[in-house]
Amino acid sequence: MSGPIALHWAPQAASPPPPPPVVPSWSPVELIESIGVPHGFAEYVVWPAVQLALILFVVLTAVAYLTYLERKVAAFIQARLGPMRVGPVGLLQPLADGLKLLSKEDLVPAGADRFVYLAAPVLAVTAALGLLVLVPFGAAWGTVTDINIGLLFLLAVASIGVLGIVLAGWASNSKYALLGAMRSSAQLVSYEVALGLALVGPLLFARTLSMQEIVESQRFTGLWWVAVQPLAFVVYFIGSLAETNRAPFDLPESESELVAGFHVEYSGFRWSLFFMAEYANIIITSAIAATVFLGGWSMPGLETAVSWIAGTDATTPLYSTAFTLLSIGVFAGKVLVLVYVVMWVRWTLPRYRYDQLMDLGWRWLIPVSLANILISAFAFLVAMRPDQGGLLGLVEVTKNGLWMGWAGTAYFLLVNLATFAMAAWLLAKLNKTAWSTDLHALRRVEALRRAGRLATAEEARAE
Amino acid sequence: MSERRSIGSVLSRLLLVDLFKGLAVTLRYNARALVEARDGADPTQAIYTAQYPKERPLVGERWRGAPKLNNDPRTGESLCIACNICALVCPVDVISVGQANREVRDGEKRKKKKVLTTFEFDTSRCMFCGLCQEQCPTLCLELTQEFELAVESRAGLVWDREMLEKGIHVVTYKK
Amino acid sequence: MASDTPSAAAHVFEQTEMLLNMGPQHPSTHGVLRVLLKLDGETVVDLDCDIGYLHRGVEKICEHDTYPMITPYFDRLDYVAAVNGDLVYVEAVERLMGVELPRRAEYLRVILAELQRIASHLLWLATHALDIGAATIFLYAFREREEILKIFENFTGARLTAHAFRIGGLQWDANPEFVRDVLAFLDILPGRIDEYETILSENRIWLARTVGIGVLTAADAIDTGLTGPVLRGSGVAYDVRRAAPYSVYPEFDFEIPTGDTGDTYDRYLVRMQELRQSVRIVRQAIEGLPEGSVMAARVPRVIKPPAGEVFHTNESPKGEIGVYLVSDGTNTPYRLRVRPPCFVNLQALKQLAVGHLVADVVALIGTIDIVLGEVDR
Amino acid sequence: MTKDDPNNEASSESRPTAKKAKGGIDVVEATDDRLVERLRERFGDAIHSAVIMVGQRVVVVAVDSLAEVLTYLKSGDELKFDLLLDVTAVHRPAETPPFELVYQLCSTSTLERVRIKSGIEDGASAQSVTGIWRTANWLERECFDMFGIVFEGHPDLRRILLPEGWEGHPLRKEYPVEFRENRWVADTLNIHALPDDADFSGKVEI
Repeated sequence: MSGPIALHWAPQAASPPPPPPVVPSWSPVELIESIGVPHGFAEYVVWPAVQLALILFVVLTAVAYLTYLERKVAAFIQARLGPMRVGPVGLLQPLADGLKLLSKEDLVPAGADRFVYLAAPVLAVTAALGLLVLVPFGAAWGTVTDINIGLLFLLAVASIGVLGIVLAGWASNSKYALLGAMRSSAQLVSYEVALGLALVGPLLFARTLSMQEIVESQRFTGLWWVAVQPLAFVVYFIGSLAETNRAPFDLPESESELVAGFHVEYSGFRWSLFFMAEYANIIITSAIAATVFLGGWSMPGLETAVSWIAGTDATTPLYSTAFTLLSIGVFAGKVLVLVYVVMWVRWTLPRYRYDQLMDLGWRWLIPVSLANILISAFAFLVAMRPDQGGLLGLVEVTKNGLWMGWAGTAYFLLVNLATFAMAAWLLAKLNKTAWSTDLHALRRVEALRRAGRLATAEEARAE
Repeated sequence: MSERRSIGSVLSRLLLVDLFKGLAVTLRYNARALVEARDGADPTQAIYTAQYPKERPLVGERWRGAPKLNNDPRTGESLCIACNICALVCPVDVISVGQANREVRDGEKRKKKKVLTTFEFDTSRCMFCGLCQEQCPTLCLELTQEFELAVESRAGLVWDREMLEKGIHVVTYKK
Repeated sequence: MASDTPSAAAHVFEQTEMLLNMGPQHPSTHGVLRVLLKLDGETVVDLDCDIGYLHRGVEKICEHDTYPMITPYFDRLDYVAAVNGDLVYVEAVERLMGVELPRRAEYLRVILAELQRIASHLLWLATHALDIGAATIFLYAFREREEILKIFENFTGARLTAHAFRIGGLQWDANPEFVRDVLAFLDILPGRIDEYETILSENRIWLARTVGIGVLTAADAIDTGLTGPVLRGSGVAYDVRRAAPYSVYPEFDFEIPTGDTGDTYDRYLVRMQELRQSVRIVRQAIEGLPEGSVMAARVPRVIKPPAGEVFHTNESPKGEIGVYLVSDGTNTPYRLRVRPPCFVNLQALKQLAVGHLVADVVALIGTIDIVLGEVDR
Repeated sequence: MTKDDPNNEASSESRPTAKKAKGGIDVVEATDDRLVERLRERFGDAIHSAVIMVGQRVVVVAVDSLAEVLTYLKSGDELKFDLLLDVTAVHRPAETPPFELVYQLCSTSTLERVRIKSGIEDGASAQSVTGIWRTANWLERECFDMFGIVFEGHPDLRRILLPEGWEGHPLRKEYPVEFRENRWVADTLNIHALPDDADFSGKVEI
């Protein structure tokens, strides 16, 4: 291919990109300053503290109510009613559970490494809650902080959580807990790779690591990255199930084999810390998915809705407040949908075995996400404007984000199909034995293999 | 290993069709649970729960539950003739019948008759097989439809004659 | 790692195997079974079953109880299939006494026994699926089982330990709503079995967990004395209902499903098919249910079978349950031996599990379908 | 009626018409039974008796040749009793020999069944059949546990239902039905008998 042909194929290149979307400028920092707090102090100490307190309160309540939601979802799926006794339709159940857990005895098994045993749940829950700082809950002042390596930081801190699990399993001095910890360390390490690689795809389009800017980039392009990176989304979702130890990957705590896995010896409040960490992790992985793939707090029609409430002047406190609160609502809605899917999957599917889980991670998810990066990057390069280093000129990189017209959108949707086909081909090549769709053939092979092994064992016994 | 794969089977495997089929079943239950009526223990409804103890289940007529010694409804005297068959037939020996020969007046005549003095029934070991009730010649010993037999102490599980004739008090809840 | 001066650390690293004690209190051993696993990593190298935690000495007790008093004990052998336990005992005594049953009694017995088989298989499916992690199937199957228990409750007066049969027939005729209830249940069940199969049969995770796990060849299975669905999963069409027919089973039309590779998935398929076959039998029995008495005409009040012995077997949901009854002509048996299918089938666990992972042990205990009440007696 | 269906127990042509004794059960000599003839031919006097009782074939064999007979039944020409259903014993302290071993065999191909019995002295040991049928392993262990009959050649003969170190064998007639091994329970499980004035009310005093 050569330049002139590409230029000929560039109908969008001539049209100028639209102006960046409106973001309200007022922030409650001004309110704090108006009562006499110095500017720097208000912006970097008082207001973040208020935000953190609010977020902790809201998220911890949400975690408590997620347990309620989980029990209700499970019940409705299983033809039951779920909690019904404490409060109307059981709404006070989380409170009752919390009180019960607080009043239970805090057991330390004999032979446990006392300090590590006591510290492990704290570590797990701290790692989970520490991530909340970076989650872009909403527009404008709905976010605590926004650093330029936000996503990287999130992934880095999230992997500390596994330490809590490993230490808990080791320090319990119990074989079941040890097996659970072993499984979980292997599982989390392998799935983090797939998880990180899956996030690279959308980053090609977002062109930034800052969480807030990822949202803005989707707003600017008018497209959620799930549309151009569906494969990465699927890989991310599966990986996040494994990262949060949720079924069908809940091996570290598989109750039917390892009873409760790494936290089998814990009781009372320390046990509930693990529980809290698990649910906080679900919220955070869902939040990352919502931010990176589903447009974060942005939503078509959000600005229109705000203008109905607060007019069109973006500088007023009312506009800013309405915008922020609505965007938080949108974000919460998206996270809730993802959390529901997580629960729905948990209560439907059986559990993978340890080796099969590793298989899935290393032989399916990681190759797919690598292929996805490769193909996406190539397609992206081809589609860029010639003066920016590409060929077709279907997308233009502006300082506010990526601009592509209908042709660019259509092009990337087509690329998805190509990616899918190529990934399928790759997987077929990689997983010849595990690939089989012919169940009967597979079973015959297994039976023969087993029979061969048994025959040799018989001979050994005879001798 | 050469095996035939059709495009359809490959696609259905890649698109996780098998998993989505199962997920569809559970999603349907979840959706139905939100809209359908919940009468309790109706197998055709999405929610099967009966809210015991607020909804008291109706046990079958033949239910073998708490034991009871019936009195003659006309005279108010015990129907038990102290024949001891129930105690003999019990596989786990939970029944002990106390009896005495007493003189009773039947009109003008006086005669000796075996009467019941004490009756002990150990519900802690009873396995509710119903053999005692089957063998009772006077329909005196009966296993009723009462099924809430929990008490606060072990001693309370051994029922004496008075308890057996009176029956136990059951707390009923409202929905 | 062996060296001339072994240090403590070297000793630690030489140990590559770990002993893991599974049970007697463990969610997936289906009762008080204790399995001692020797693991290399997570692979099972050796395995030993420790049973007897629920041993009650039923055989000894039976030697001191009169014949009617023994029936409730048979409820409590395989307590999730109490009716099948009752059936084999009363049939053994009747066979020794030469009692002929009225046809209505035989039909009602078959209906109850097959409903119990459905209930037992549903419970198996529920717990087996739960072991492999599919928690929802557990409650679905329990919901259907509950309907059967309600039918039992109305018919016999108890849900689980039904004490359904008496020597010479049944205590009660069917309650008036019995036929209606059973038919209503039969209408629901096939659709529900389809639902279970939609969730499980093609599910890739289910397949990954069951296909090729615990393969038993037909010869191996017979050699280990397995009976019931475990044997049929290996491809041997041996079903006591056909092999040594009892009651009125020859009058019904049903098939014996068999597997071909003898893995956990085959045993799953066999049991799912058996559910459907049992539905067929119950439907035929309900449609052909004769009128008449439910108690044989000449059953003595005191049951004293003539001196002699009999070995009578039935197809219980778990396998071939047998009663070896030695009578000396008195009102208590001289010796009563139960041939427990679970006890014999459990023996195969070591054969099945060695070489697999810990997670598979759980699936394999589930696939054998044991009830510790019967294993330990 | 299918109760005594000849197809499953003994083939119908080999079953002579039974004389029904008053109050008893039909026990007839298995005179023209194909299987019994074959066994008699091969083992001669080792086959003590062979009867058909309630339609079931019962063959009593000398204990010395028990293992040979069973091996023959499992793998001998045409017979193929490949399924060992049960191994158990009966204790008759008044008789000699006091114990009777009982093997229930079945053939999955011909569906024929036979019961092999053999008297055995107290303290004598029988040949283990674990080499013939693997299923005999646990069944013989249970027999040992309950009766104290020792099976020679068993790979792992120890108690199976009762704990190691239990005294006595419960299914022997001299073992009482109501018997509490309090000493064993106290020593091993650390559960001690309650005093006579123990409080069973379940109330906790503070």
